[in-house]
Amino acid sequence: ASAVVGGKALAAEDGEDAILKLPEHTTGLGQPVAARGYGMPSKWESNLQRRESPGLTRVSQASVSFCPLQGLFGIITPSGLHFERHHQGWWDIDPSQHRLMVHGLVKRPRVFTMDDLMRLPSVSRIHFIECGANTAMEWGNVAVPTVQYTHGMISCSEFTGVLLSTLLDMCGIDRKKAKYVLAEGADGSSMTRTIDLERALDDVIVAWGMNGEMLRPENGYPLRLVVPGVQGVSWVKYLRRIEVGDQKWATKDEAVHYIDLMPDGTHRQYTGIQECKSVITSPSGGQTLLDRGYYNVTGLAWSGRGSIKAVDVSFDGGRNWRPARLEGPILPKAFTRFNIDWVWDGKPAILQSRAIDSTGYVQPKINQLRAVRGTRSIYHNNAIQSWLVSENGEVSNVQVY
Amino acid sequence: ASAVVGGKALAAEDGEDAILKLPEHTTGLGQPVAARGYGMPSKWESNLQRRESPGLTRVSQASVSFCPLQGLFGIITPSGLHFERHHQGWWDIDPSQHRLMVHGLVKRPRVFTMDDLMRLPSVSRIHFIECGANTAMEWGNVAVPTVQYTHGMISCSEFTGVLLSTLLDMCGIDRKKAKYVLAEGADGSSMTRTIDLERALDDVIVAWGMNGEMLRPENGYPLRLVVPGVQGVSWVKYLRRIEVGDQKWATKDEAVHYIDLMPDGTHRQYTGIQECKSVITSPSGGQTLLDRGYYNVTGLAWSGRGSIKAVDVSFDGGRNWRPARLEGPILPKAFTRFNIDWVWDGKPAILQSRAIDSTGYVQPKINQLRAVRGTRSIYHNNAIQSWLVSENGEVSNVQVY
Amino acid sequence: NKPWHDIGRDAKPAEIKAWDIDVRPDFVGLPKGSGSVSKGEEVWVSKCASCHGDFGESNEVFTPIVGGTTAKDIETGRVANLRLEAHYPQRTTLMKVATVSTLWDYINRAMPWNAPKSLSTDEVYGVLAYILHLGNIVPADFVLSDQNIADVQKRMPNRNGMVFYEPLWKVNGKGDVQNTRCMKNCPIEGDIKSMLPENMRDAHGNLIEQNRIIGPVRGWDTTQPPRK
Amino acid sequence: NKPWHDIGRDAKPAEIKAWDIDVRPDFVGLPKGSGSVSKGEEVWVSKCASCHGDFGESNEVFTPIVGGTTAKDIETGRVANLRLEAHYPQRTTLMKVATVSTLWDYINRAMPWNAPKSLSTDEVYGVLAYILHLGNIVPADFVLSDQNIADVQKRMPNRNGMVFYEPLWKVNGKGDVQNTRCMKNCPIEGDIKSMLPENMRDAHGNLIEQNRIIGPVRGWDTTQPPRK
Ligand code: HEC
Ligand code: HEC
Ligand SMILES: [Ca+2]
Ligand SMILES: [Ca+2]
Ligand SMILES: [Ca+2]
Ligand SMILES: [Ca+2]
Ligand SMILES: [Ca+2]
Ligand SMILES: [Ca+2]
Ligand SMILES: [Co+2]
Ligand SMILES: [Co+2]
Repeated sequence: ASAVVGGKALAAEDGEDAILKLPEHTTGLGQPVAARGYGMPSKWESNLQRRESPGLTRVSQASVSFCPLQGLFGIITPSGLHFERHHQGWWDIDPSQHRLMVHGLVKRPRVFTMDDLMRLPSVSRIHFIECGANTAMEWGNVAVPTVQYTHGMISCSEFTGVLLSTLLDMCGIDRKKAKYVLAEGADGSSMTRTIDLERALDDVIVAWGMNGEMLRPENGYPLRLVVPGVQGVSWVKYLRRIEVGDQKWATKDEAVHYIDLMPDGTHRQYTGIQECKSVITSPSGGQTLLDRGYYNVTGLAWSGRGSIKAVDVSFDGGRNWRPARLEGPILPKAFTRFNIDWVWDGKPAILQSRAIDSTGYVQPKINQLRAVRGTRSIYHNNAIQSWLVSENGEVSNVQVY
Repeated sequence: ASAVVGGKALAAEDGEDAILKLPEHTTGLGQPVAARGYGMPSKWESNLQRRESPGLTRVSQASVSFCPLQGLFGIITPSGLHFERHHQGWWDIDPSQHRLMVHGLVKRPRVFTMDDLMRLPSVSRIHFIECGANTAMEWGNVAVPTVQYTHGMISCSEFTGVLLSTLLDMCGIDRKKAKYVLAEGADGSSMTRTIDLERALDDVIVAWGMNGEMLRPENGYPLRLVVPGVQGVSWVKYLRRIEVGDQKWATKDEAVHYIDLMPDGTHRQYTGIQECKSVITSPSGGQTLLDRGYYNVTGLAWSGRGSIKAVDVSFDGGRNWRPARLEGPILPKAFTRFNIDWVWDGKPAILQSRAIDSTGYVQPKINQLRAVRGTRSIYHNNAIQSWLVSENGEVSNVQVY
Repeated sequence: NKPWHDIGRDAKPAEIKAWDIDVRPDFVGLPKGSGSVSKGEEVWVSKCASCHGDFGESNEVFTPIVGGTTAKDIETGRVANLRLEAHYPQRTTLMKVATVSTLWDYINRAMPWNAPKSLSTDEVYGVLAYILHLGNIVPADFVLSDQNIADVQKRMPNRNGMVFYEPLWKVNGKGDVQNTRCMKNCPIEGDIKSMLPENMRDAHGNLIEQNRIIGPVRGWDTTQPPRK
Repeated sequence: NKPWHDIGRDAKPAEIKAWDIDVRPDFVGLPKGSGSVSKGEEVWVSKCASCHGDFGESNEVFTPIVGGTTAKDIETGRVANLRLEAHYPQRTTLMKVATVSTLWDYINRAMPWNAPKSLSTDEVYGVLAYILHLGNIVPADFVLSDQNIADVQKRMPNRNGMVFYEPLWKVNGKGDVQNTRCMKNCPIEGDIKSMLPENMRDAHGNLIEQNRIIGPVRGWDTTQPPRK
């Protein structure tokens, strides 16, 4: 049971060439500043890309690309690797021609340019966005090899924008009648989603900024809704319209998709909350450990209902658990990075993580979810993920409970 | 005194074409997911680039490119816009050949590969990095037009790596003799900086991760030192060596540069701390307000000695001050984003911000700094910045105290 | 009023009209108009069938729109094939959708996929009538209109198939499933219930090329069998 | 020992030797060797002068290395031209540097700029001797070596010019300048003391092209005079 050779520098008697022979970069002159006015990752990092899962969808403009969580650190997702979900393709919209209309049950229906919006009082907050269908492929059996495909429909960024409540206040909502808002995008699908007024007036952001710069085109440039804790489809991209109303809209993506099929054949409608969840990102499925010995096991935890209180990790398939170290900042409806020490003795091991949020909710096992929701729910699979480390060092996606 | 026409959408009688004529992106099919495995900003954002200040340096491989703070949001700096400072150019180093050596007053001098380092217990923390020479050009008179050039040698990112203390513990430092460490880079300049042991054992990180991915080549890929609160030159890039010693090294960049010339002709040596500072980033120098009326005035505050307790803003050149709203998270040795309401009445106004940190230190005025340190200090100018808003809406860099 | 109260401008009626295209389950927003099944068939054949198949059965670009519903379902308002016991292989649009307004709204805003919002109001009525006819919800000579759509709603096969589950809609709800925080000797079944089928090892490309070339791990080289 | 104690490997003596090139002010790390001013002049002319000028006076690629120091400075160890009253226009390397080790170390590690670490030990001694000679610190027939460099240190013009200022070195120090948090009617002088010279308006390019095309502001169009 020997693992991959690698990792350790094998020094010849006198020493390694990597040290004894000075490399070109130590004995030459490098490149100038601003060689790239907008920089890119190292060429050695090109393996980390967002990728489609073959066979998952049939057309790439109504599809998803997954975020390579297996190689990421901390809680901020690099914007270039943010997962994508489009229903009718993405656009790079001229922001000077983009408008936001707020109307419906309001005193003053209004139109805003980007210039208008960006003058308004703004907030900046770190939040995760998770597609309701994240981990969908695992409701039944193990279907995909790596954490990129099991959990990669999620990202976490710092968003900047004006609170939706600020805009609604400006327009004067009809407090007696108004119960819901509809958010609508300007792309071909003109994505529409119902949001209840309580949520709309709480922490929903009409955002233009993501990780310090403007939203990327794939993520809704120049304007998207940020609905903390709620599934990504509600974070309407290319946001053009907010209508205040008194009934839910049952739009295509809340009446035909993003509904949860229960064992009795009914569908649960309007199930938007992303409940508490976690996953170990390294080591994870499709990876091979280089050697026995110490590893810093690391992963992510999040909850749509609040902040992360604790993450426990098991190395024996859920029999025994130890609390992990949580890195700061620990913020509501945001990623929390966890780390825990582990010494691999070369024997098979099953790694799991289990998050607990500020409401006291404990992340469930897949069999607990299935006992209530069956196996055909598609959405909202927040089960504990298991990774099997085999004697050969290979880590595989398995289900153990 | 009329301001620039713009901002507000001027609607014809029936309405605007931007609304009435549906754009192509609302009536067509967009681009597929993963069209770009690693994404880039919108083409409409290309004005925001890191740039050199003409005439500041004579060769671009020993120069600086400034971060466009005038257009950024929140506290995370997009890695593509991170400021650059190189002394002998930048490289994109093969990480599998990169080594870190720790030696000197230690029991066990050790060599680490990237594989080794990335197995060790890691931390992820958000910190600012500011060049000691940031705002240098303003020690004397106003010299540059915009906040990109006055304050753009600063950025703030989430860094991931192993604490230097973990590595030093592994090597067994000689606690009796050891007083300082030397950090050395692997580029042509082999940048070397002395760090006192107390600092080295506190919160210094040997980092590979920046904003969720690996460091960018311009920022030291694959390994750099993160020395929270201390000037950027100590954050040695392409880190190859840590030597533990009992004396300061007086290297070129701590004996000929990064020394502060006092009025009496002496130089202060080893002045690494970046003291509490703030700046309004919008509206700021070189910008024009679109109109009278409300503005969300926004900016950044930071302190190398702790966290930001408060930021006050003045609109009358420092006579009267109001506390700004601070966005979270408020973290030690990290950016804090502030916002404050302002209604511009069309008359000249002088905008200033003043940060107070957790030690109670209050950001000084430029004349207070000059009274002690003169005008030739170059480094560590943390003075209050003044922006004059003229009747024509133009915002200019001025000195007022 | 807040100092920013007057930022932006009033929306004009024509502008609201241009964008306020949504149609709700109570048919608020539905424009007047009508379209026959046969008119709809023409639209379908020329503008929809290439993607969705002649009878809405195609799985080529998206899950089928039509299929899996019965006369019985139209009676009960519950699609029997959605029940677990039915083992029905697919979930078509007509099996799932409870509200006919949803289809009107969606076709009007988003279809044809490559030319959204190009249909006239009457074409939307017509093509929807055609889809409903493919599902035997309306007869071949039916003319769907704003006047009779509420009656059609009463025949939607899955109209009684939706449950509103508030705890997953409200942030401060309490979910229906959770775990306990057992730390030591927790009850588990323990065996591996499911793992990646051997023949799927390579189904997502070579994983060594999807992992960093440095760090504590490497990706699997899926061009090779598992290491010994 | 921590569980990660054995990650990494021991460094070999030859490896430490290869990388441990730093030279401290107390000359720890200085290799044995020597070089004459005339040998150094050869190196300088062939490998340094193109960038730094024949006499280290060039401002072309970097601030001058030589100039601004006097025989008096060599005596006192304080460069008089650094005093405010001197109004000396430049700060050359020799005016600032207090420790001769700094130059040895830096030339050895980083120069020539486009071929760092290409000089032999004796070439470093020699070229440093030449620079010191250009500053009249050593005579024309001087041979600099590990044996006499400590004596040369005693002639460095600015050897007494450095002050260690601990409050800006320690994170928990207290700076020498701070403000008070006055909120109302604070004492100010109030007038504009300095502003961007009119002819500098365009010195950083067109600012409208350095600001976003949307938002609350635009950049100045510096191809035009200020707006009225
Ligand atoms: C070029 C391909 C194409 C054409 C032409 C097309 N569609 Fe579609 N249609 C799609 C795709 C792809 C989707 C799924 C979109 C998504 O993921 O949101 C879809 C979704 C739908 C849906 C919703 C199905 C569901 O279950 O979500 C309906 C209804 C529909 N189309 C009707 C039509 C009609 C009516 C026409 C013609 C007027 C039409 N389509 C033309 C590709 C097409
Ligand atoms: C191709 C241009 C070039 C050549 C050739 C070159 N230098 Fe330099 N030198 C520079 C630059 C640029 C710097 C500033 C580097 C920095 O910013 O850290 C510099 C810095 C120096 C400094 C430090 C000056 C200070 O005040 O920081 C010394 C001393 C020096 N060079 C000596 C030499 C010697 C000796 C040689 C030849 C053996 C040499 N240089 C060859 C470009 C050159
Ligand atoms: Ca595809
Ligand atoms: Ca080994
Ligand atoms: Ca240049
Ligand atoms: Ca106006
Ligand atoms: Ca409506
Ligand atoms: Ca040494
Ligand atoms: Co989705
Ligand atoms: Co610097």
